[in-house]
Amino acid sequence: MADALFWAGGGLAAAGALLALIGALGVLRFPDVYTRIHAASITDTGGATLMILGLCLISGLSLVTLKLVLVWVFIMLTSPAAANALANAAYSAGHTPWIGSFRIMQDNRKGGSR
Amino acid sequence: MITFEAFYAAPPALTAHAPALLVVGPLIGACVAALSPNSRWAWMISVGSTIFAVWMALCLAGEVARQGVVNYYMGGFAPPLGIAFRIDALGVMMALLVSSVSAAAALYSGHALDAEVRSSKHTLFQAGFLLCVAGLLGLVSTGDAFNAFVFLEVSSIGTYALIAAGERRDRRALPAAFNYLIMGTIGATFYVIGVGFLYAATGTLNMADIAARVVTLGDSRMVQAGFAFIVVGLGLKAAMFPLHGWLPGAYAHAPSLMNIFLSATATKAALYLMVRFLFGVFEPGSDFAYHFMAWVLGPLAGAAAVICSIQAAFEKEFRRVLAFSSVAQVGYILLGLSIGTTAAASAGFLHLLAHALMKATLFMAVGGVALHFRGRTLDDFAGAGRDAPWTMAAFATGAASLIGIPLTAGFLSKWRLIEASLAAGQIWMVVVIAISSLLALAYAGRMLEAIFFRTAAPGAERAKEAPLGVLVPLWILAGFCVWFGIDASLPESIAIAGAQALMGGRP
Amino acid sequence: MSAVLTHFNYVAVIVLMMGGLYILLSTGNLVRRMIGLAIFQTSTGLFYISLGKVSGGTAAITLDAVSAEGQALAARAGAEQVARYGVEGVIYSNPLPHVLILTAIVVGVATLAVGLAIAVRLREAYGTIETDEIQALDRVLTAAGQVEPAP
Amino acid sequence: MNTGELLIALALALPLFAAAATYAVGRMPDVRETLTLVSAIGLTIITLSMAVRTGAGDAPQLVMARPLQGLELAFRLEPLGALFALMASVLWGINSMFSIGYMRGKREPNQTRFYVCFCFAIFGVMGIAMAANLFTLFVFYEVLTFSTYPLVAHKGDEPARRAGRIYLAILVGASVTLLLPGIIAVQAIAGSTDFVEGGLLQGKVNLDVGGILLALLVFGAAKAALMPVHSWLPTAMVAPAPVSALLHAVAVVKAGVFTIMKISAFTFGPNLIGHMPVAQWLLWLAAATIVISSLVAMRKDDLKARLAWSTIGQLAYVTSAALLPAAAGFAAGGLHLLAHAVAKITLFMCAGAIYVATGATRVSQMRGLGRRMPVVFFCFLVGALSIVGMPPFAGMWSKFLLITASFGSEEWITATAMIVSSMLSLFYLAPIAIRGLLPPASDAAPVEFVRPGGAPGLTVAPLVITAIASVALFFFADEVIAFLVPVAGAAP
Amino acid sequence: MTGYIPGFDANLALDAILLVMLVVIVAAIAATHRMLSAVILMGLYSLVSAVWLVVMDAADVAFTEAVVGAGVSTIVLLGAILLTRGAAAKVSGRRRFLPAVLALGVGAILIYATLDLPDFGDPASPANAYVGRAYLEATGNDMGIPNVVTAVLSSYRGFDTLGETVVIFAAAIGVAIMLGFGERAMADRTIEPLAGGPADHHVVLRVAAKLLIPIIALYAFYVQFHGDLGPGGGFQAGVILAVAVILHALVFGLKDTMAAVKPKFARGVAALGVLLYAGIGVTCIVNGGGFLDYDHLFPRHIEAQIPDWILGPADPAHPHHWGQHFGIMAIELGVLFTVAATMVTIFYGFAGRSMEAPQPGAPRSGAA
Repeated sequence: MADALFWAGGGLAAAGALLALIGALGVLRFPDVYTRIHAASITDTGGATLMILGLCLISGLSLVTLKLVLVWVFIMLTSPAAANALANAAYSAGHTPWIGSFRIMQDNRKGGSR
Repeated sequence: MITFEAFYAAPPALTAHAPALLVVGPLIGACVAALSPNSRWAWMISVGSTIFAVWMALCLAGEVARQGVVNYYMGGFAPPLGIAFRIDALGVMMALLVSSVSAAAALYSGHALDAEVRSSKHTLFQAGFLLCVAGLLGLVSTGDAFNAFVFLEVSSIGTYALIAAGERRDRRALPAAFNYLIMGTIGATFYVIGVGFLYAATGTLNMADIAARVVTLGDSRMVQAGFAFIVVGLGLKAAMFPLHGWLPGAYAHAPSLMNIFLSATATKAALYLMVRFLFGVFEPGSDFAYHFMAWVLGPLAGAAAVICSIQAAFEKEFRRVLAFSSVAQVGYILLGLSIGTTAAASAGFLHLLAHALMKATLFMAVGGVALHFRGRTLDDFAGAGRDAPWTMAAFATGAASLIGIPLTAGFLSKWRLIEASLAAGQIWMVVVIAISSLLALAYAGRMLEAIFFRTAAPGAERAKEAPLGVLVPLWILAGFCVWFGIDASLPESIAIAGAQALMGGRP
Repeated sequence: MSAVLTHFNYVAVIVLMMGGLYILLSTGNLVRRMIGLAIFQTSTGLFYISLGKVSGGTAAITLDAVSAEGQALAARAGAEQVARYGVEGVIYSNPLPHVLILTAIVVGVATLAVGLAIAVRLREAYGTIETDEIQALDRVLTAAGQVEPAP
Repeated sequence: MNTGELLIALALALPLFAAAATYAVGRMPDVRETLTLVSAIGLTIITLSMAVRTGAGDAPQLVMARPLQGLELAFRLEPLGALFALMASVLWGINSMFSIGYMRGKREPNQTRFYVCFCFAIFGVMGIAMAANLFTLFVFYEVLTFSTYPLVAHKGDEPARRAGRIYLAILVGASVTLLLPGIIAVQAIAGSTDFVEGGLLQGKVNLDVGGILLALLVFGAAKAALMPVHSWLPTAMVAPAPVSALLHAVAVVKAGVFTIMKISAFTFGPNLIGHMPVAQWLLWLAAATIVISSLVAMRKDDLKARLAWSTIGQLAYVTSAALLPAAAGFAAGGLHLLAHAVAKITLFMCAGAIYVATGATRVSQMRGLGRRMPVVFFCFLVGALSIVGMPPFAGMWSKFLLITASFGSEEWITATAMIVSSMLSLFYLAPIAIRGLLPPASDAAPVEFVRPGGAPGLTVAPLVITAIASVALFFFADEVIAFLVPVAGAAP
Repeated sequence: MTGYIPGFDANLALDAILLVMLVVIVAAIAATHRMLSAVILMGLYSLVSAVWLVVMDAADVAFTEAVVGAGVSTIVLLGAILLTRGAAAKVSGRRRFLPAVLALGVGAILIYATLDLPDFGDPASPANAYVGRAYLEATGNDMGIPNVVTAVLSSYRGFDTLGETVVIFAAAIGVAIMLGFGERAMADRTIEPLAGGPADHHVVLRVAAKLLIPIIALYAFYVQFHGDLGPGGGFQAGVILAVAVILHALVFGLKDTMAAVKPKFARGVAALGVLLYAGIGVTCIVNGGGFLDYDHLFPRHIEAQIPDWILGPADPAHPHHWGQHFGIMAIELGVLFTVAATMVTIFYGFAGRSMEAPQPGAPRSGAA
């Protein structure tokens, strides 16, 4: 039983880590600031959720699990808010989103990759 | 042996805790000063707590005279578990020096701050000053290598900002302070690395314990590296030649309160710690330490005494001249210590005391005039002797001591240094001291010539006599310069006791 | 070979220290210098921590040797090691370097704050934070015999 | 505190008190100058009674302070010192009188500083004269150096400040690099620096070490202006005439040769000196100094410069006397110290009086001037002849005794040098006075008085007194020699 | 080698990977030309080293490094590059050689000396076997708290920690002397302070912040009072508490924050914290012990009357544990006060500084 939980938890955590890795790839490869924020934030929350879930499985029902849940709540609060703030700031600074742009893509690339 | 029975009037309970109270007094003073409502209160607290520190230092002197070495265990834990203060005659010497100079500087600061620092920051400034004092006092009393680092930083962090506060008069204080911060922090970090190696080799941080264990290690690279890093690190802090680049700017552009305090105490406290390591932790009898002293420390000290004096002779600004001269004078002290005999060490310490006294006098005189006078260069001070005779006469007294004119403290300490070098057969040191004295004559002479023998350019800003609140501490210091030039038995007995404590009965 | 393995940590930490020192010395930009200084200080702390690591040990928070965690640790370290180096059945890492480095980190952040504050004032007084430009400005003014208080 | 101690303390305290009081009343010139004169008279009384006590064989002592372990700031009177102190205090009074006339005549600025520094210089001289050990002597030697620096740089313009710098650089340079290490070495070897009858180092050093020490100490006492450490003296000529008089006659150079005499008699002792090759070399150097300086003096047109070079030569006489292994020579040295002081101060005061009256400084300007200032030029002649060594003036006896002593100890070179230099000095000093008294050259207009009424009376009176003293000393030379015998007697 | 064999250890592999990452980050900082990148990398460096510290069993240090290095240091650095922008970013090509030689030289000496060091992880090395071990053995008896690091920090080497607190206080004073404490921002309405005013399109942020700030503050107190049992203590808690205030300022504007937590109040609290710490020490003296000797924190007759419900019944074998417990708690509180107040003061100093217009013609990048 404990072994199974351990492996299941490990698998979830590994999946979370993979997600985070993909997110990092997205941050590097996506065309403009908004898409990059998107990649970062969605994998951040998703990956973290998976990892915490995995860790909960490993640690069983204890005080540690409660703490993990609290950490999760915290991440769910901060990470989206931070992504929102970033996007807000980028918008205020005058970056035009790539998708909604009427200009040619080159311009946006320049704007986005500053 | 010194006896301070005459001053010694504290209840025994207080005396027993004097080592802790010596440091904690100014510390609490700093907090209260930061909380105090206005400048005047802060000043009174500053004066009060520095005088309290002097009292505690005197109590300690009495204790040391009675017991030889005072050990005080912080938190009641004996080393190596706990942090212990270990104060011997040398520590008392430094504690007396730091506390009394700080008291003089604090007295002086009542007027000086008004002219130099925005009034909204006076309370903070006094608090910072008291923190520096507490840091240095802790540094000279602690027996724990890491605790020494903490106190080194307590004093340094305050010092950086207080030096930078000189910006109000001269913006060059800012780059100078920044440079000092970088160099000082590198020095402190080197020290930490050195202590780390010693810790790795011995497993303890108590200096006496390290000393006991280093002996058993023999020729260990860890110990050698620890030694090297500690010496370089503290050398940076003590502005040991050629690591002195930060000092002239930092001292020259700081507010005058810090000028006085730093030039008289700060580098010397770092020097003291280095000496504690050289003689107390690494046996000077060991080959490595011996070669280091004979072939590195001595020649560097000699070079400092000559080269920095030359630099001082070519400087145009008053405070910078004095700052370079400080490096050169530290060279004298190190010369004495590098000889490695008790007599030479006591000569070095005597010079240390004399130098502290005269530099405090000089900087206080310059600062006192500068309260209402923006002059900085030799040309600006032309004719100042006529405009501010009392202040400048005190300056001349200090300068005479710097040169080593008889009947001043500087002469007797140089006498002792030459005597010790001759006794050790180090003729080259005599030559170095003589040449450097001549150079001192050159740079101090230039200043005196400008002050007393030139007339102010027409239309130039004229110096004004310092206010009475400055003149009184100034003339007390100048008076000591002369008194210790006629009868130096008091400082000498302190210096000899310190040297004996350091060398532990070696010749 | 074994020396490389057993001293890898120290060497890596020394490389970090020297990286910090290099950043500090090679730039004239005051803020960058502070970054270099911070790395230099921090990595010194890492050196201490490396000294205090005990293999098979755990953080110095007292455990019950019979608890599950204690058992797991003991199993990993081996009975002989535990008997030899354990305290009441558990091997701990050395707490002393941790304490020292806690202090050092605090000192580091204090230095950083004061240094940056001075750098900010420098920018206001000189309009630049490049060492060369500051020196050049000072040289010109000093040659002219003038002195400027900071704004 | 017995009378002897009290006298010593008073001799030191009085100049200091005078300095303070002079500063305090600096705004009232009349009070200030009266004060100076009164102090000088008081000091003369004190030194006179000291001389009387010493003459009676008393040797009062006073330990002022013990600055460091093994060091004493101590004083002890002996005849040579008492003579020096007496001479200095008398000449201080005379010179002060002259100064008042000169300074007022020239309307010099910073007069208060001038008088205060003068007092300090006398304080230094008193200390040197009464020092009981080399340490004390050095202390006051430097006091003298630094207190005279403001006097040399008195004018405050660039040449004066430059002269002051050279003055300090050479005097302090020599004393710090040579004299001080020498003294400390003596302390290290002998355990003290006390002046001991017969020589402190007697039997404690070998001839090599002793030789090095002697060279250090003799060259270190650069005030004695033995070549090659003489160049400060001509440079210091930019100073006002009273200062030159002080430097040459009363205080500075005399302190230098006095130091050498003390070192020779009490630190090394005649026995040691007599056997040291270095002493021999130094004698030759002194002989060279005597001749060269006379030759240079002949070529100088500036009156004060000529006098300065003459002083260098005359001092070398005393240095020779100190190094001669003959007792008679030593006493003669003491006498020469005195005789030269009196004569030289006369000459300098004459130069000053001429300068105040006419502004003339060069010898070539002075032809015929004596007709208008007969008293001054006559006194100049007296001084000049005393220096040359003509009877009936004081210089005659000292030179005679010195030359005899040189022959007696078979120092042919020294003797020859002294004779040659005496003749040379006749050529460079006497003509000044004689040409001054001759009618002016027909082609050149004589120098006019820049000051109506010529030299002030207060500048003329002192030089008359010293001229008379030069004559008087001729008749009392024996007493002086007898007074010095206890010191000289220590010499073989 | 003393019977210790370095076998394969997951921790060891992690250790190596993290160290290599650190080296890469430092190299990147050295190579980057942009200040902002350097600062962000610096934060990353702290974060990675915090992870490494956990691997090294230094939980307390890791915690501190995370909150200080990645948190406060980064904020201060960001403030600094903002305030110095327009003046940055000129990377001078000169002086590469000498610093490199110097760094390599020092490094070579260090490595030379390092070869004599005991093996990494050796439990029998002097460092680990002597005093370090003594603390582990003695803490239970002397103090009776599980976290040995806290015990050493607050009691055995409590004097060091006093010094540390004073250093922080000194930094507060230093920054306040240099930059003031935001009085310009408070006084001058025309200057827009660094932290910005409330902006209407930041609704999400404000809502999130409103939720977060109490949680953060609560968490700070958890860290504070849990320090005896687990990682944490006054220092970490202080920084976290300060972060709550800083967050408030960032989201709701500096002026509102300054109205709530007055600069003068912050300064006073910083001083009070040190006073509390030193006062505890002096109290111990007054009650007959040494400085900071918590065994004598209470006079004996009072100690006997402390009710059981506070800390449980007294252990008759170690009656002094109470003094130690209370002492540690009190000085940690002092640390909390000083650290939190100092961090807020430093933030006010930087944030309240009016931004100067970049000089015309000055190179403008780095902070862009």
